[in-house]
Formats: sequence, structure tokens, C-alpha cells
Amino acid sequence: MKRNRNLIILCVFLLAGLIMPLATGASDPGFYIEVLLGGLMAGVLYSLVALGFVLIFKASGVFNFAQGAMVLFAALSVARMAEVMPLWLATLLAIGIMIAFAFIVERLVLRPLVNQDPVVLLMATLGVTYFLNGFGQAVWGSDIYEINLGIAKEPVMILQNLFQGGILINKDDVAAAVAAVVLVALLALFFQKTKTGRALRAVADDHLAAQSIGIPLNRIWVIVWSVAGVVALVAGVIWGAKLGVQFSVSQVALKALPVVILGGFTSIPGAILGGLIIGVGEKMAEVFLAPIAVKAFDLAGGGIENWFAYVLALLFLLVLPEGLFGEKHIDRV
Amino acid sequence: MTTAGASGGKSIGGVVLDLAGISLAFGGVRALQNVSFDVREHEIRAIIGPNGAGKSSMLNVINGVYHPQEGTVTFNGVKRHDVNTHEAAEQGIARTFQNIALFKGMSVLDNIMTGRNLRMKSGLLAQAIRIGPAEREELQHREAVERIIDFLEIQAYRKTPVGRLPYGLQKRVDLARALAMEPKLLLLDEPMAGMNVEEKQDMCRFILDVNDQFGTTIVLIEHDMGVVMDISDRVVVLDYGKKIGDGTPDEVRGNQAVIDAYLGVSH
Amino acid sequence: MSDRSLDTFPRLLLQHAAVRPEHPAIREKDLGIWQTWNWSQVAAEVHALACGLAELGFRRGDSLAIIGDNRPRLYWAMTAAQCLGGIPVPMYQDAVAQELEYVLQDAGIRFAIAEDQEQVDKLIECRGRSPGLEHILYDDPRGLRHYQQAYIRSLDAVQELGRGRSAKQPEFITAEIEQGKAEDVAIMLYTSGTTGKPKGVCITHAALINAARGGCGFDKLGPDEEILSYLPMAWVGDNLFSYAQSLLAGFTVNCPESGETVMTDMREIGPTYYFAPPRVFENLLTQVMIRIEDAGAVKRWMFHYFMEVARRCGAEILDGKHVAAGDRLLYTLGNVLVYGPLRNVLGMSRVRVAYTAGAAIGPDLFRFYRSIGINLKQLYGSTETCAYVCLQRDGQIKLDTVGVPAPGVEIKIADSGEVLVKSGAMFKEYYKRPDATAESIDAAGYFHTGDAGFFDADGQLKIIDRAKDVGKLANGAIYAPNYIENKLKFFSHIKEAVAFGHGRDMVCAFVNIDIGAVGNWAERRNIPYSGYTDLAQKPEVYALVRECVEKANAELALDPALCASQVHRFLILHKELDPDDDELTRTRKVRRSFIAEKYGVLIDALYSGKASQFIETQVKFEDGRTGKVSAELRIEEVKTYPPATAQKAA
Amino acid sequence: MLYRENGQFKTTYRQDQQMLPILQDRIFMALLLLFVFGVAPFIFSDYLFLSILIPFLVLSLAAIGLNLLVGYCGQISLGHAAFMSVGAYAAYNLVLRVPQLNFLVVLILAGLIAALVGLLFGIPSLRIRGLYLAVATLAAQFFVDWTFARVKWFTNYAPSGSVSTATIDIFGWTVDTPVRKYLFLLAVVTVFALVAKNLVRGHMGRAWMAMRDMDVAAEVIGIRPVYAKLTAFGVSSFYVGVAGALWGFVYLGSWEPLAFDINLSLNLLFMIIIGGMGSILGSFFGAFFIVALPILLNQAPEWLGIHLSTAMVSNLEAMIFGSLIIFFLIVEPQGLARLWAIGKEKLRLWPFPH
Repeated sequence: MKRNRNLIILCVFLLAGLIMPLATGASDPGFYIEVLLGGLMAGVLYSLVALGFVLIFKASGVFNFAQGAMVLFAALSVARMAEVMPLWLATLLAIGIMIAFAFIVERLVLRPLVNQDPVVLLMATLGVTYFLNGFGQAVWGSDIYEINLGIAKEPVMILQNLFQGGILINKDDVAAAVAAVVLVALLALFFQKTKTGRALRAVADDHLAAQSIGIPLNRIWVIVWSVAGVVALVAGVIWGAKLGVQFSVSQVALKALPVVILGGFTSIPGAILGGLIIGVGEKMAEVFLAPIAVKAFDLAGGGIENWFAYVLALLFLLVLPEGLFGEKHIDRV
Repeated sequence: MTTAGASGGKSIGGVVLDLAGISLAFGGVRALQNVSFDVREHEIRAIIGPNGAGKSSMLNVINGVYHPQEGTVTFNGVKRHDVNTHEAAEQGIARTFQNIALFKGMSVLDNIMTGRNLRMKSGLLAQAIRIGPAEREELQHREAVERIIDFLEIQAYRKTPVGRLPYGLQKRVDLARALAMEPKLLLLDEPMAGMNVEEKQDMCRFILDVNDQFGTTIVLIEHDMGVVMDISDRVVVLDYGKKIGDGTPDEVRGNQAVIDAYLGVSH
Repeated sequence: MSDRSLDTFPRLLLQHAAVRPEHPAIREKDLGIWQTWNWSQVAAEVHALACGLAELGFRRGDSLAIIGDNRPRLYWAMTAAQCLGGIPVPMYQDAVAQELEYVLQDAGIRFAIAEDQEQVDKLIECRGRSPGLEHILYDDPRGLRHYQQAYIRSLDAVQELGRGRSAKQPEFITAEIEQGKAEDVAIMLYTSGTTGKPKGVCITHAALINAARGGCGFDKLGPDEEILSYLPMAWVGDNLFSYAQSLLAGFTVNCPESGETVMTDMREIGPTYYFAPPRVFENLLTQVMIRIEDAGAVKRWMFHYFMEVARRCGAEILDGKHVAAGDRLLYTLGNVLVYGPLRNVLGMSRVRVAYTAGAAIGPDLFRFYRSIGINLKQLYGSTETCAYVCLQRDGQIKLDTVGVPAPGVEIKIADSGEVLVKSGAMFKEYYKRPDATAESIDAAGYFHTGDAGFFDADGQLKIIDRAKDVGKLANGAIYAPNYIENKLKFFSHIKEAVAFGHGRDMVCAFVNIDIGAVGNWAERRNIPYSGYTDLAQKPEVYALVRECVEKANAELALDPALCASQVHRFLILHKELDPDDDELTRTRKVRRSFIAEKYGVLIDALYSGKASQFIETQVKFEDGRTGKVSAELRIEEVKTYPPATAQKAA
Repeated sequence: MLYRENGQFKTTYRQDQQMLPILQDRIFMALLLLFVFGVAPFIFSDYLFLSILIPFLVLSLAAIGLNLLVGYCGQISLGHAAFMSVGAYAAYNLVLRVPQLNFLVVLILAGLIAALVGLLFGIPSLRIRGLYLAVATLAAQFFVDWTFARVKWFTNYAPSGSVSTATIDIFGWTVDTPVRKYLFLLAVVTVFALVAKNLVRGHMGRAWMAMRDMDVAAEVIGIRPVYAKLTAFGVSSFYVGVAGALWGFVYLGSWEPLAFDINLSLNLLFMIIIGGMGSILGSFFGAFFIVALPILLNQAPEWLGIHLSTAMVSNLEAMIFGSLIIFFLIVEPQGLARLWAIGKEKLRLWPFPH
């Protein structure tokens, strides 16, 4: 009851924020849609990273802080290997590396820490983050590297007849969005149709039950971390192709945290929707809100997007702690 | 030969806790339906019933973990409205836990000391400096805690981390912590679960001694029928969230509904 | 120190209260800390208690039963009774109601002080048949709230009563103490008595104070000693050490928190003066050995290495004898690495004087403690002699003597070998048993200890056996079977031994091996065996046992008086001696005459020079069935040593 | 081995509850204090003070602060550097705007301001816990970072956004040389460590630990979660705020925006994981470890004749930190402090293992 009320209030609030710039006439529709699309683009990436989070959290209860480091590591692997071999081969090899990484994490981190407090596991993934960042840069180097997907980076003007000046859109962004959608669709198929996928869902629902019907938990972890690794790789390649592969890529994980708060820790649709909301929200805030704030408070520049996602998440935590799609937990004495 | 016992010359007083028409539901599951009973001062009141009868829910209602949808709880003559557990504690209700809920990272002594927290008033600054009032308070409560340690005969373990104690002793520390609150009403959630015969006897003796020595009113849930019938003054019987019997152990023993419930006659 | 005014315990107490009022007199670990009473507080407590008792009608000559663990208030009750010219009768806290009842009736006790509910319940039970018991007073009120009987009171209430009395009559107690005389009976201790009913041993203030004064002087005990009192109050040793000597020297008595915490409390207090029966020392050593086996290899090696060093020179260093510089250096290192920490863990870092008595202590055990720097000594005494006959002097410690006669003690060895004692520290009489008193104190005033012994060349007394067990060999030499058997039993491989020799020309023995120790030994040497009987007859085992017997012989040869008692031939029995077969008493003492009869054929074989003998014996199994064990038992000769060579070796 | 505890019996609760109940520990502590206050200033080099001891002391203080919250009260925080920066900027502005204030007062006020901000961000902890709280504290980190980077008033309109501090002067004693800085920090840290130890030994500390170990049971025995958690947040942020002010004024002297970014937060967390959660002593161990390891990593290859690039060294450092975090979480979740405690226990029981 209370939850639904809060949900409705939040949705209204979000929608209000969304249409405010248009309604107040602060922006012309064309520019507004460009901003919206830009936000959605960023949102797709957030969603991908958040997806990795949710997969791992559902299956192993681990809040994987290292997801960002995995994105960087995968992207670095692809970028550096692609320098000496075809991109497809580099990608395949990188997938292999991510699976190996999953094995190592399961063996050295998850298994010894099984049944520990979630916060302890979170801290362990902090350790993994540091290690992986250090290791990745030690092996692959710490400069900025290119990934060339062979898609021209030229903007295309569309809907010129609808808005004045039309809307500028990048081809590679479209490709990225398509890739993301395909990946999500593949994952959905994997979870719905394959035996392993169904087993994964069983684990997510109830660890004990899953174990009792004979699904080896350790293998599930490896699979999930591998899948999360592949998702990270896709996110890393998309990101890297757009902005180049560099250390800052790993920071994207920090953006994914508010996303899962919004969407709920265990919900895949939540991760996707949450990513889009955050992506759009922070773009809108930066473009339309920041100038107002800069003027009002005499700031040295905007940069609201650095914290906007978090404050939004905090708001959610206070009124809707289980997120948009999360499950409610009851404490029992 | 005179020994202190349930019948040993204690005077049972007026009603301290009155539960009237308590109903509690989680989602669609009705855990308690219109349950009423009272607890008198100085008595040992047992709640029994088969698994899932709503015994623990009842205890949780009494100390404010759950808030009943219907019914009233009157404690010490005051009608209570949805108190928190710590408010219940402030009113003088203490409890032990079915699955020992000790503070694992602390010693036996510190665990029991937490039971005195409600009574310790020195402020942040005083504690930071410690010398003076904070230390005096600390030492004074230490002595009170030592009396409980002495009472429950756990002197040999006071500096041991609780995690290292065997199960039976952990239960005793759990009781000690509750006693340190000097409660008016003590709730015991299966105090003897998982104990061997000897440990059960010890625990029975402690419960009777607490009741006798401190005059503490006790509400307890227990599966061991022998124990319940031996030590309690009155027994309330729950089954599927409803009250099916209430009275002295002898009365309850003879109650047909109770016999049916325990023998598993279908409803 | 022959001050006339200090001849009773109440006067000693007043003296300390005046001279060292702030000095701690007694501590008790209670509520987590060592609650401490200084001498003036103790005097006040005793004063209140005495007045309270008087108020309840306790009169001169009355006895006061005291039952419980070592608690300050129970000690104070003893002094309180003595203030009033009464006689405290401490009793064993684990005694059952019937045993208490006997004492209550025998001593005509009207007042009893119990530690807690458990003891009160026992007394109430006794009271049904001993209506003479008029008052039961208790220390710990736990669980006693609902005891409605008018004759049950808390000591608090009694003290309250007493304070009222002394407010009205402040000089009352002084006058009472004034009336006390040194010749008054200060305490009555019931001896367990191996035969017949327990007897009440009446000990006067003078005797106990003499014993205490002698002991304090002998070991230079001053007011700064700390002692842990954990042995039963009904035992004479506790009376001497924790009560009489404390009151004489003014040192501090410490009462542990509970039976469970004695070891912890011992470590905390770190007594400077310590007493324990050999059993306690043995248990401690066993624990040490077990715990060290859990340590890592390096630590274990270090431990054993330095224990070897200690065995070589530790005792000598303690005795102040000359030791080679190398060993001394190693010992110093060992002291830092092993002995010091070990003493600390045992709670004996501060021990200046430690005594053991009550039973023979194994030489290895004794040497162990001395070698790690603990001044463990032996003493000899009994309830009748206030545990004060012989003491070992610092620096003159021998493993198998009980020391020199204590100051003021006169010892005579009767022709039968029995030790006769005369001293100022002797009991007055057995309560209401003039016959028994006359039997044990002869006309010349000597007390017949019932123990056989002799003085060695250094004038140290050596106790060898109970007098009644001592016999003579055919050549007239003294023969003490227990002494020989004990010597054999100190070897870990030998569990039981039975010696024969009375009226014969040599000593022979039966041996039971220790199946645990020897079994272990055999396994390490890959000697297969199917059970006790099989193992016992292995030639390797015989060799092992023979080695032990030879060692025992060598030691016996050192002593001119016992040289003739060397074991010449022995055999290992085919079965373990068992109380179920009536071969041992329930307390595991050998029933020598029964065994001699049952195994006559073996004894004949021993003395007839045969090399082996077949035997078949009926045994009772644990489930009550009976069966037969038979074997051809080997008999072996053992090397004996002439006294001359032994003398040279020594 | 060195312990001789016989005769150290306690006759009052005060003796029994003292901070160091064992005589040998008290002697050791006295010697240690004598050394660090009386001997170290004369024998250590400026390099040692500046590159190890000074950062070590400040970070120890911050780690104690974080430990009070995470190790004692069980509330995770990934954003504690934010409260350090609040302390630093508060001190900067106080000194700037109220120059007549004694620096000690500034320090306390800076701590109090940090505590207020900490309380504000601690409020979510009343409704959420564990992982959710981690996100909430990250919000503090990013919001505070942004605030000091963008709101010009805080940096006194410095065009680059970086600020620099004046020399500290306490009753005429200027804290300018490395030795003086060291002594000043040492004194502050000693007092604060003592206070922290007092707090965790008191009923407040027990309330924190009760919340940490079993919050349901804690509430049942009457501990108010609001009070316990918020005091933990407040005291923790106070410590960290003071540490932040010291970090800025004594160690850095001048600093850029983002000097207190999330990496510092995570480093603080690593200090308490490696040093020991729920241990004041462990905070010192952890801080020392984090300060000393990079220096060791920089130096050690040189000694061995290997030359590593700066980038490689920092990568190696990250790898080693990461591995150690995992190692400690698995093998010894209570960190170096626990190892210390085990070592001490072994010495007490020597030659026995248990």
C-alpha cells in the first residue's frame, strides 16, 4: 500500500522533472530531444554495467564493486589485442580471458568467503577492483587506446522536417544501442530457454533450494561471473569505441551503483530502466538545471552529473528502499 | 524439606500484562486470531502449542517487534500503542532469543553489560574523558553485572568471547543479559531448546531462582512439556493462532482441545 | 616470641588488628575482584560474629560445626567460636548427611555454620535424627529465602545481632577473650580413620600455635606472604597453613572464586607460600606435558631440551650447589625461555616455599618442580601432630626423606621401626575416647604415628611404610613392602607391584605393567601383541621391567637399612590386579595377604628358583561373566648391588 | 614469554577495567611513549618525518574515525574522505575568516562541522543498511567533492580552486619544522586515540558494537538505534574531520580540489581492513601499512637493482593492496591487530600454544 503510493509519487516526480524543461519553454523541442537521446545513450551503457551487477548479485549475493574494473580490463584487452590481430579474434580471446577471470574469482575469492556478510563480500570486490585495475594496466599499459569498430563517427541529421534544425545523431551511438538491445535479448533467451539459465534463476530465487535439487553452486558462480564478464566486455567495447579506452572507464561502475538502487538489486528490467532513467536524468540536470544553479550560487561550473545520480538514488533509498522492482525483505526475530 | 519452587510460598499479584483480542497477520497469513490472556505479577506464565501455533509471534507482539492489527496490549495498567522494541525495553520488558542472539564480537562481561545500557546515563563527553562520573557509573554497573554472573554461575567465563562458549553457556549468557536489565517482565523464547537433560535442569533452576529471588514475572515458550508443567504457574495454549486453552498446568493437561491439538486430531 | 598475651588465636587476631590494621588479612575472589579485608576489618567482623553467636546462646565449651568451601566468613567463624571459648569443628564439604550426623552427635554440636543452601539442606536432613542441633547459620543466602524454620539464620543476621550486643556491652568480648587459655582446645578435627569410626582430634591453642610458630620460623614466613587456601578446611594442613600460620605471622589468605576457577585464581594471586598434595602436582605436570605436545616442533624441542638441562642441574642450582659454568649459563637461558614462563603459567612465579605431603611423591615429579626453580619441599605430620613433625630445610632436599625434625620436635624410632613423636605441637586427646588416646600416646608422652621409618646418615627421617605392614627378612633386616612397591610404581611402565619377603631370605615381586604406557612403547618399537597377557610375557617387556627393577635396586642399595630389600626375582603377572577380583581395595591398594594366598604357586616358583611357572586364574569380566586366563609366566633374576659399590657411587 | 602475571590480581573494578590491565603492557606502553616523544625527535631524519611519520599519524587518526563507524558500529562508509575534506575546508575557512582563533579551537570546530555533515549523511543509516548504506555514503563523497570544487566561497574564490594554508601557531609555538609538526600531531593523535579507546570501552562503545553484532537484539535490550548509529556517525566524522584539517594544514599545506576523493576514502577503508576492524590499535597498523608500502615498493626494487617506472610501481601497489584486502578478509578478517593479539596471547601462554 505504502509502497505503491511512494512509487506513484516518485514516478510523478520523475516525469515532472522530465517534461519540466519543455513545459517551461526552457528549451526548444529539437534540442530537448537531442539531450534526451544523448541521455538515453549514456543510459544504455549504465544499464549494461548495472546488468552485470544484477546478474552477479542475484546469483551470488555479491555486490560487485569490480564491475567497472571488469569493463576497463575487458576493453583494454580487446583494444590492445586488436592492435595485432583482427577485432573479432581479439574479442573472442578477450571473452576467454573474462571466463578465466571468472574461474579465478570463484576459486580465490568467492569460495573462501561463502556465507559471509554482504558487506564483507563488497569489500572483497573492492580488493578485486584494485587488483584488476593494477593488473590490467600493468599488462596492457595505462595510456588511452582506440577501438575501431569500423563504423563511421559522423553525425546524421534526422527528423529535419519535424523540428527546426532537426536532430543530430551519431551512427556509432545507434550501433551501440542496437548492440545493447541484442545483448539483452540474448541474455533473456539464455535465461528463459536454456537449462543453465533456468538453473541460474533457481539459484537467484533460493540458494538452498537450488542446491538441494543438485545444481552445483560453484559452477553457477563461474557461469554468472563469465556472463557478467561478457556484458562488461560489450559495455567496454561500446564505451571504448566512443571515448577511447582509458582508466576513467572503470569509474563508470560508480554510476552503475545508483542505477541498481533505482531498479532494485535483483531486477534485470530494473537495471535497464534504472540505467535509462539515470542516464536521461543526469543529462537533463546537467543541461537544464546546472546553468540555473551556477547562476544562483555563483558556482565555478556545473558538474551536477557527478552527483545527481547519487542524490536521486538516495531519494529512492529513503522512500522506496527496495527500488522499482526489488523484493521486500522482512527481518525475522 | 523446604525448597524454593513454583509453589514455594510466593505471592502472585495483580495483572501486569493484559493482551485483549490480539490479531496479527502477515500479508494473507493470519498468525494470531483474537487471542486474549493476561499475565500476573510474579507468576511464570507459559505459552505452549504445536509448531506454527503463533507462540513466537505472541512474544514478538509483547515486546514490540510486531504490531498487532487488532487488539490492545496493556502493560502495567497503561494501554500501549505500537511501541518499538526499545521502548518496550525501556518499560521493563526483557527477552531472550530462541536462536541465541548474543553479540559475537564481545566478551561475556560486555554482553551482559549491554543489558545495563538503558540505565547508564553518562554523556558522550564524560565517557570520552572517562575519569570521574563515567567511570564511577561504569564500575557501579559492573558490580551489578557481577552479581548476575555470580547468580548464573558463569564466573569462569566472564572474559571469554561469547563465540567460544558452548551452546548451553551461551543460553545462560543470553539470560544474564536480559536479567541485567532488571526487567519487570521477562520473556523467554524456548530457553531450553537444544539442551541436554543436565543443562535443562540447570536452566529450570535458574528460571525458578530468578522468579523467586527477584520476583520477576516470566512469560516463556517451551516445547518440553515436562519442564513447562513443572515450573509454570499458568499455561496458555495456542494452536493455529487461536487460544485453545488457558489455566494451571493441571487444568490444561485435562483440556480436551489441548489433547486433540497435541495428538493431531484434524480440525 | 613467648609473649604470654599471644597464646590464643583471638589474642593473635587482636594483636594484628593493632599492629598492622591496614595490612590485608584475607581476600576472596567474589563478584569478579579480590575483595579484601584488612586485619582491623577482620577483627571487627569476628567481633560481631562472636557477639552474635553469644547472643544466640553459644557458650564456653560449645562446639561449632563449620561446613563449606574456604570462605572468609567460615574462617572468621572459627576465630569467633574461639573468642567465646568454643571449639570449631570444620567438616569436609563433600561429606554426606550420615557422615555429618555422626560428627554432630559425637561432638554434641548445637551450632552449625553452612556455606550455602546445599549444606543447609544436608544439615536439615541431619537435624531430624540429631535434635541436639539447635542453630543452622548460613553464609550465602541464595535459594534460602523461603526457609521458614526459626533455627535457620543468615550470618548477616547473626552479625547484626552481635553488633547490637556489642553496642550494649562493649567490653563483653574482651572479657571473653581474656578468659581463654592456651590449654583450651582450639579446634577439633575428625580423622577419617582407616578402621572404626572417625575420632575427634582435640588440638589446643598452644599446640597449634607451637606448630605454626615452628613452621614460620623454619621457613622465615612474615606478614607479606600470600597463600591460596583451596584445600578442605577440615584438613589439618589447611588449619595450620591458612589459619594458624596466617594468624601467627599476619600474612594474607586468598580464597578462590569457585572450584572451577582455582587455576585462574592461582595465576592471579601468585602465592608465595603454597601447599598441595602430590596428586595436584602430578595433575599439573600431566597437563603441562599434554599441552606442550600441542606446540609446534621448534617450541617442543626447545622445551624438552631445556627440561633436560633443568634435570641435569636445576635442582642443584636451587640448592645452591656448585654447577659448571656452561650448565649455569644454559639454565639461565632456559629460565628466560622455559622455566620462568612455565612457573608463570602454573601460577608459581612467586612461590618461595611450597610443600607437599600426605602421600609419597614420585622422584621425577618432585625433581621436575625443583628443577624449574620452585622450592618444593616435603613435610611429615598428621592431624594428631598438627602436621608438624619433620620439614625439609632449604638447600638440604632429598627426594626420599621428609626432612629433619622440626624445631621443638623430638623423634624416637621404636624397635619395631615405628616413628614416635613428642613435641609441644601435639593433640590433647581424642574426643571422649580415653581408650584410643591412651593407646596412641604412651606413658612417656610419645605419640605413636603408626608409620615406620628411620633416620639416614644426614639425620633426615625416611618414612618407609605403615608400621603394621613392616616385617623382617630372614636375616633380621627390616622389610617394608610398600616402600619397595612405591619405588617400582614410580616407573611409568609399572602400574602395580606386590613385594614379598617377610620371613624369607630375599625379596621377590609381582609386577603389573601399565598397558597404556607399555603398549605405546611396544607400538613405537613395532612389537605386535594381542592383549595384556601376551604383551606382559614378551621378552622385550621383561627386559624393560628388569631395567626398572634394577634401577630401584640401585637406589635401595644406597641405603644401608634397605639394602637387603633389593628385589632378586620378579615376574610379570598374566592379568591386571583388579578390585573386581578382590585383589585391590576400591581405593586401589593391594591386598597383599589375599594375593599371596591366591597366587601361592607363583610365590613358590619365585622362591624355588624356577625359570617359569604355569598359572590359570579365574577372572570376572565387567559384564559379570567369569572366564579363565592362563599363561606360562617367565620369572627373571635381577641384578642386585652390594652396599659397598653403592656407597662409592654415592 | 615476557609476561609474569602472577600477583597481578585486581582488588577493585577500577583496576580490573583499566585500559592496560597487565603490568608488562603498561611498561611497554610507557617505554613506547617515552621513545616517540622523547627520543624519536632527536634521532629521526626530516625525510622520515615528512614522508612517513606525519602522513602516518594523520591517517591513523582518520582510520580511527572510520573504524569507530565501520569496525565498531558496523555501518559501512565508502565516502569518509568527504568528511575529511569538510574538516579541511572548515578549518581553512575558519582560519581565513576568524584569524584570531587558536588553532586548537579551529581543529575542534572543524571536527564539529564535519560531525554535523556526517550526521546529515548518517540519517539514511536509520532506514537502510549494508550495501544500501554504502551507496548513500558514496553520495556524500560525490556531493561534497562537487561542492568544494564548484562553490567558490569555500575556496575563497581562488581561481584554480586550490587553497593554501598559513603556518600553525599554538600559543606562540609555531608548527613549522618537520619535528614540530611530528610532535604536534603525535600529541593530538595520542589524546584522540585515548578518547576513542575510552569511548569504545564505555556504554556508548558497547551500544555501537551491539548494533554491529546483532541489531535486533540490541534494540530488544533497549539500545536506541537512532542514538547509537547517529553518535557513531557523528563521532566518526568528528575524528575524520579533525584528521582532514590536519591533513590539509600540517601535511599538505596547500591542496587542489579532489585532494579528498574517493580513492582516499577507499584507502581509509583498506587501512582498517588490513589493520583490523574494531581495533584502535589496528587503525595505527593499517595506516602505517598503507603509508609504508608504497615507499617500500619504490625503494625495494632499487635496492635489488631493478628499475620500475612510476606507473608500474603504482600498478604493483594497486595489485598488492587488492590482493592483501582479499587475503585479510579471507584469512584474518580482524587484520593485523588480531595477529598482534594472537602474538601477545602466545607470549602470555608461552611455552604452551593455548
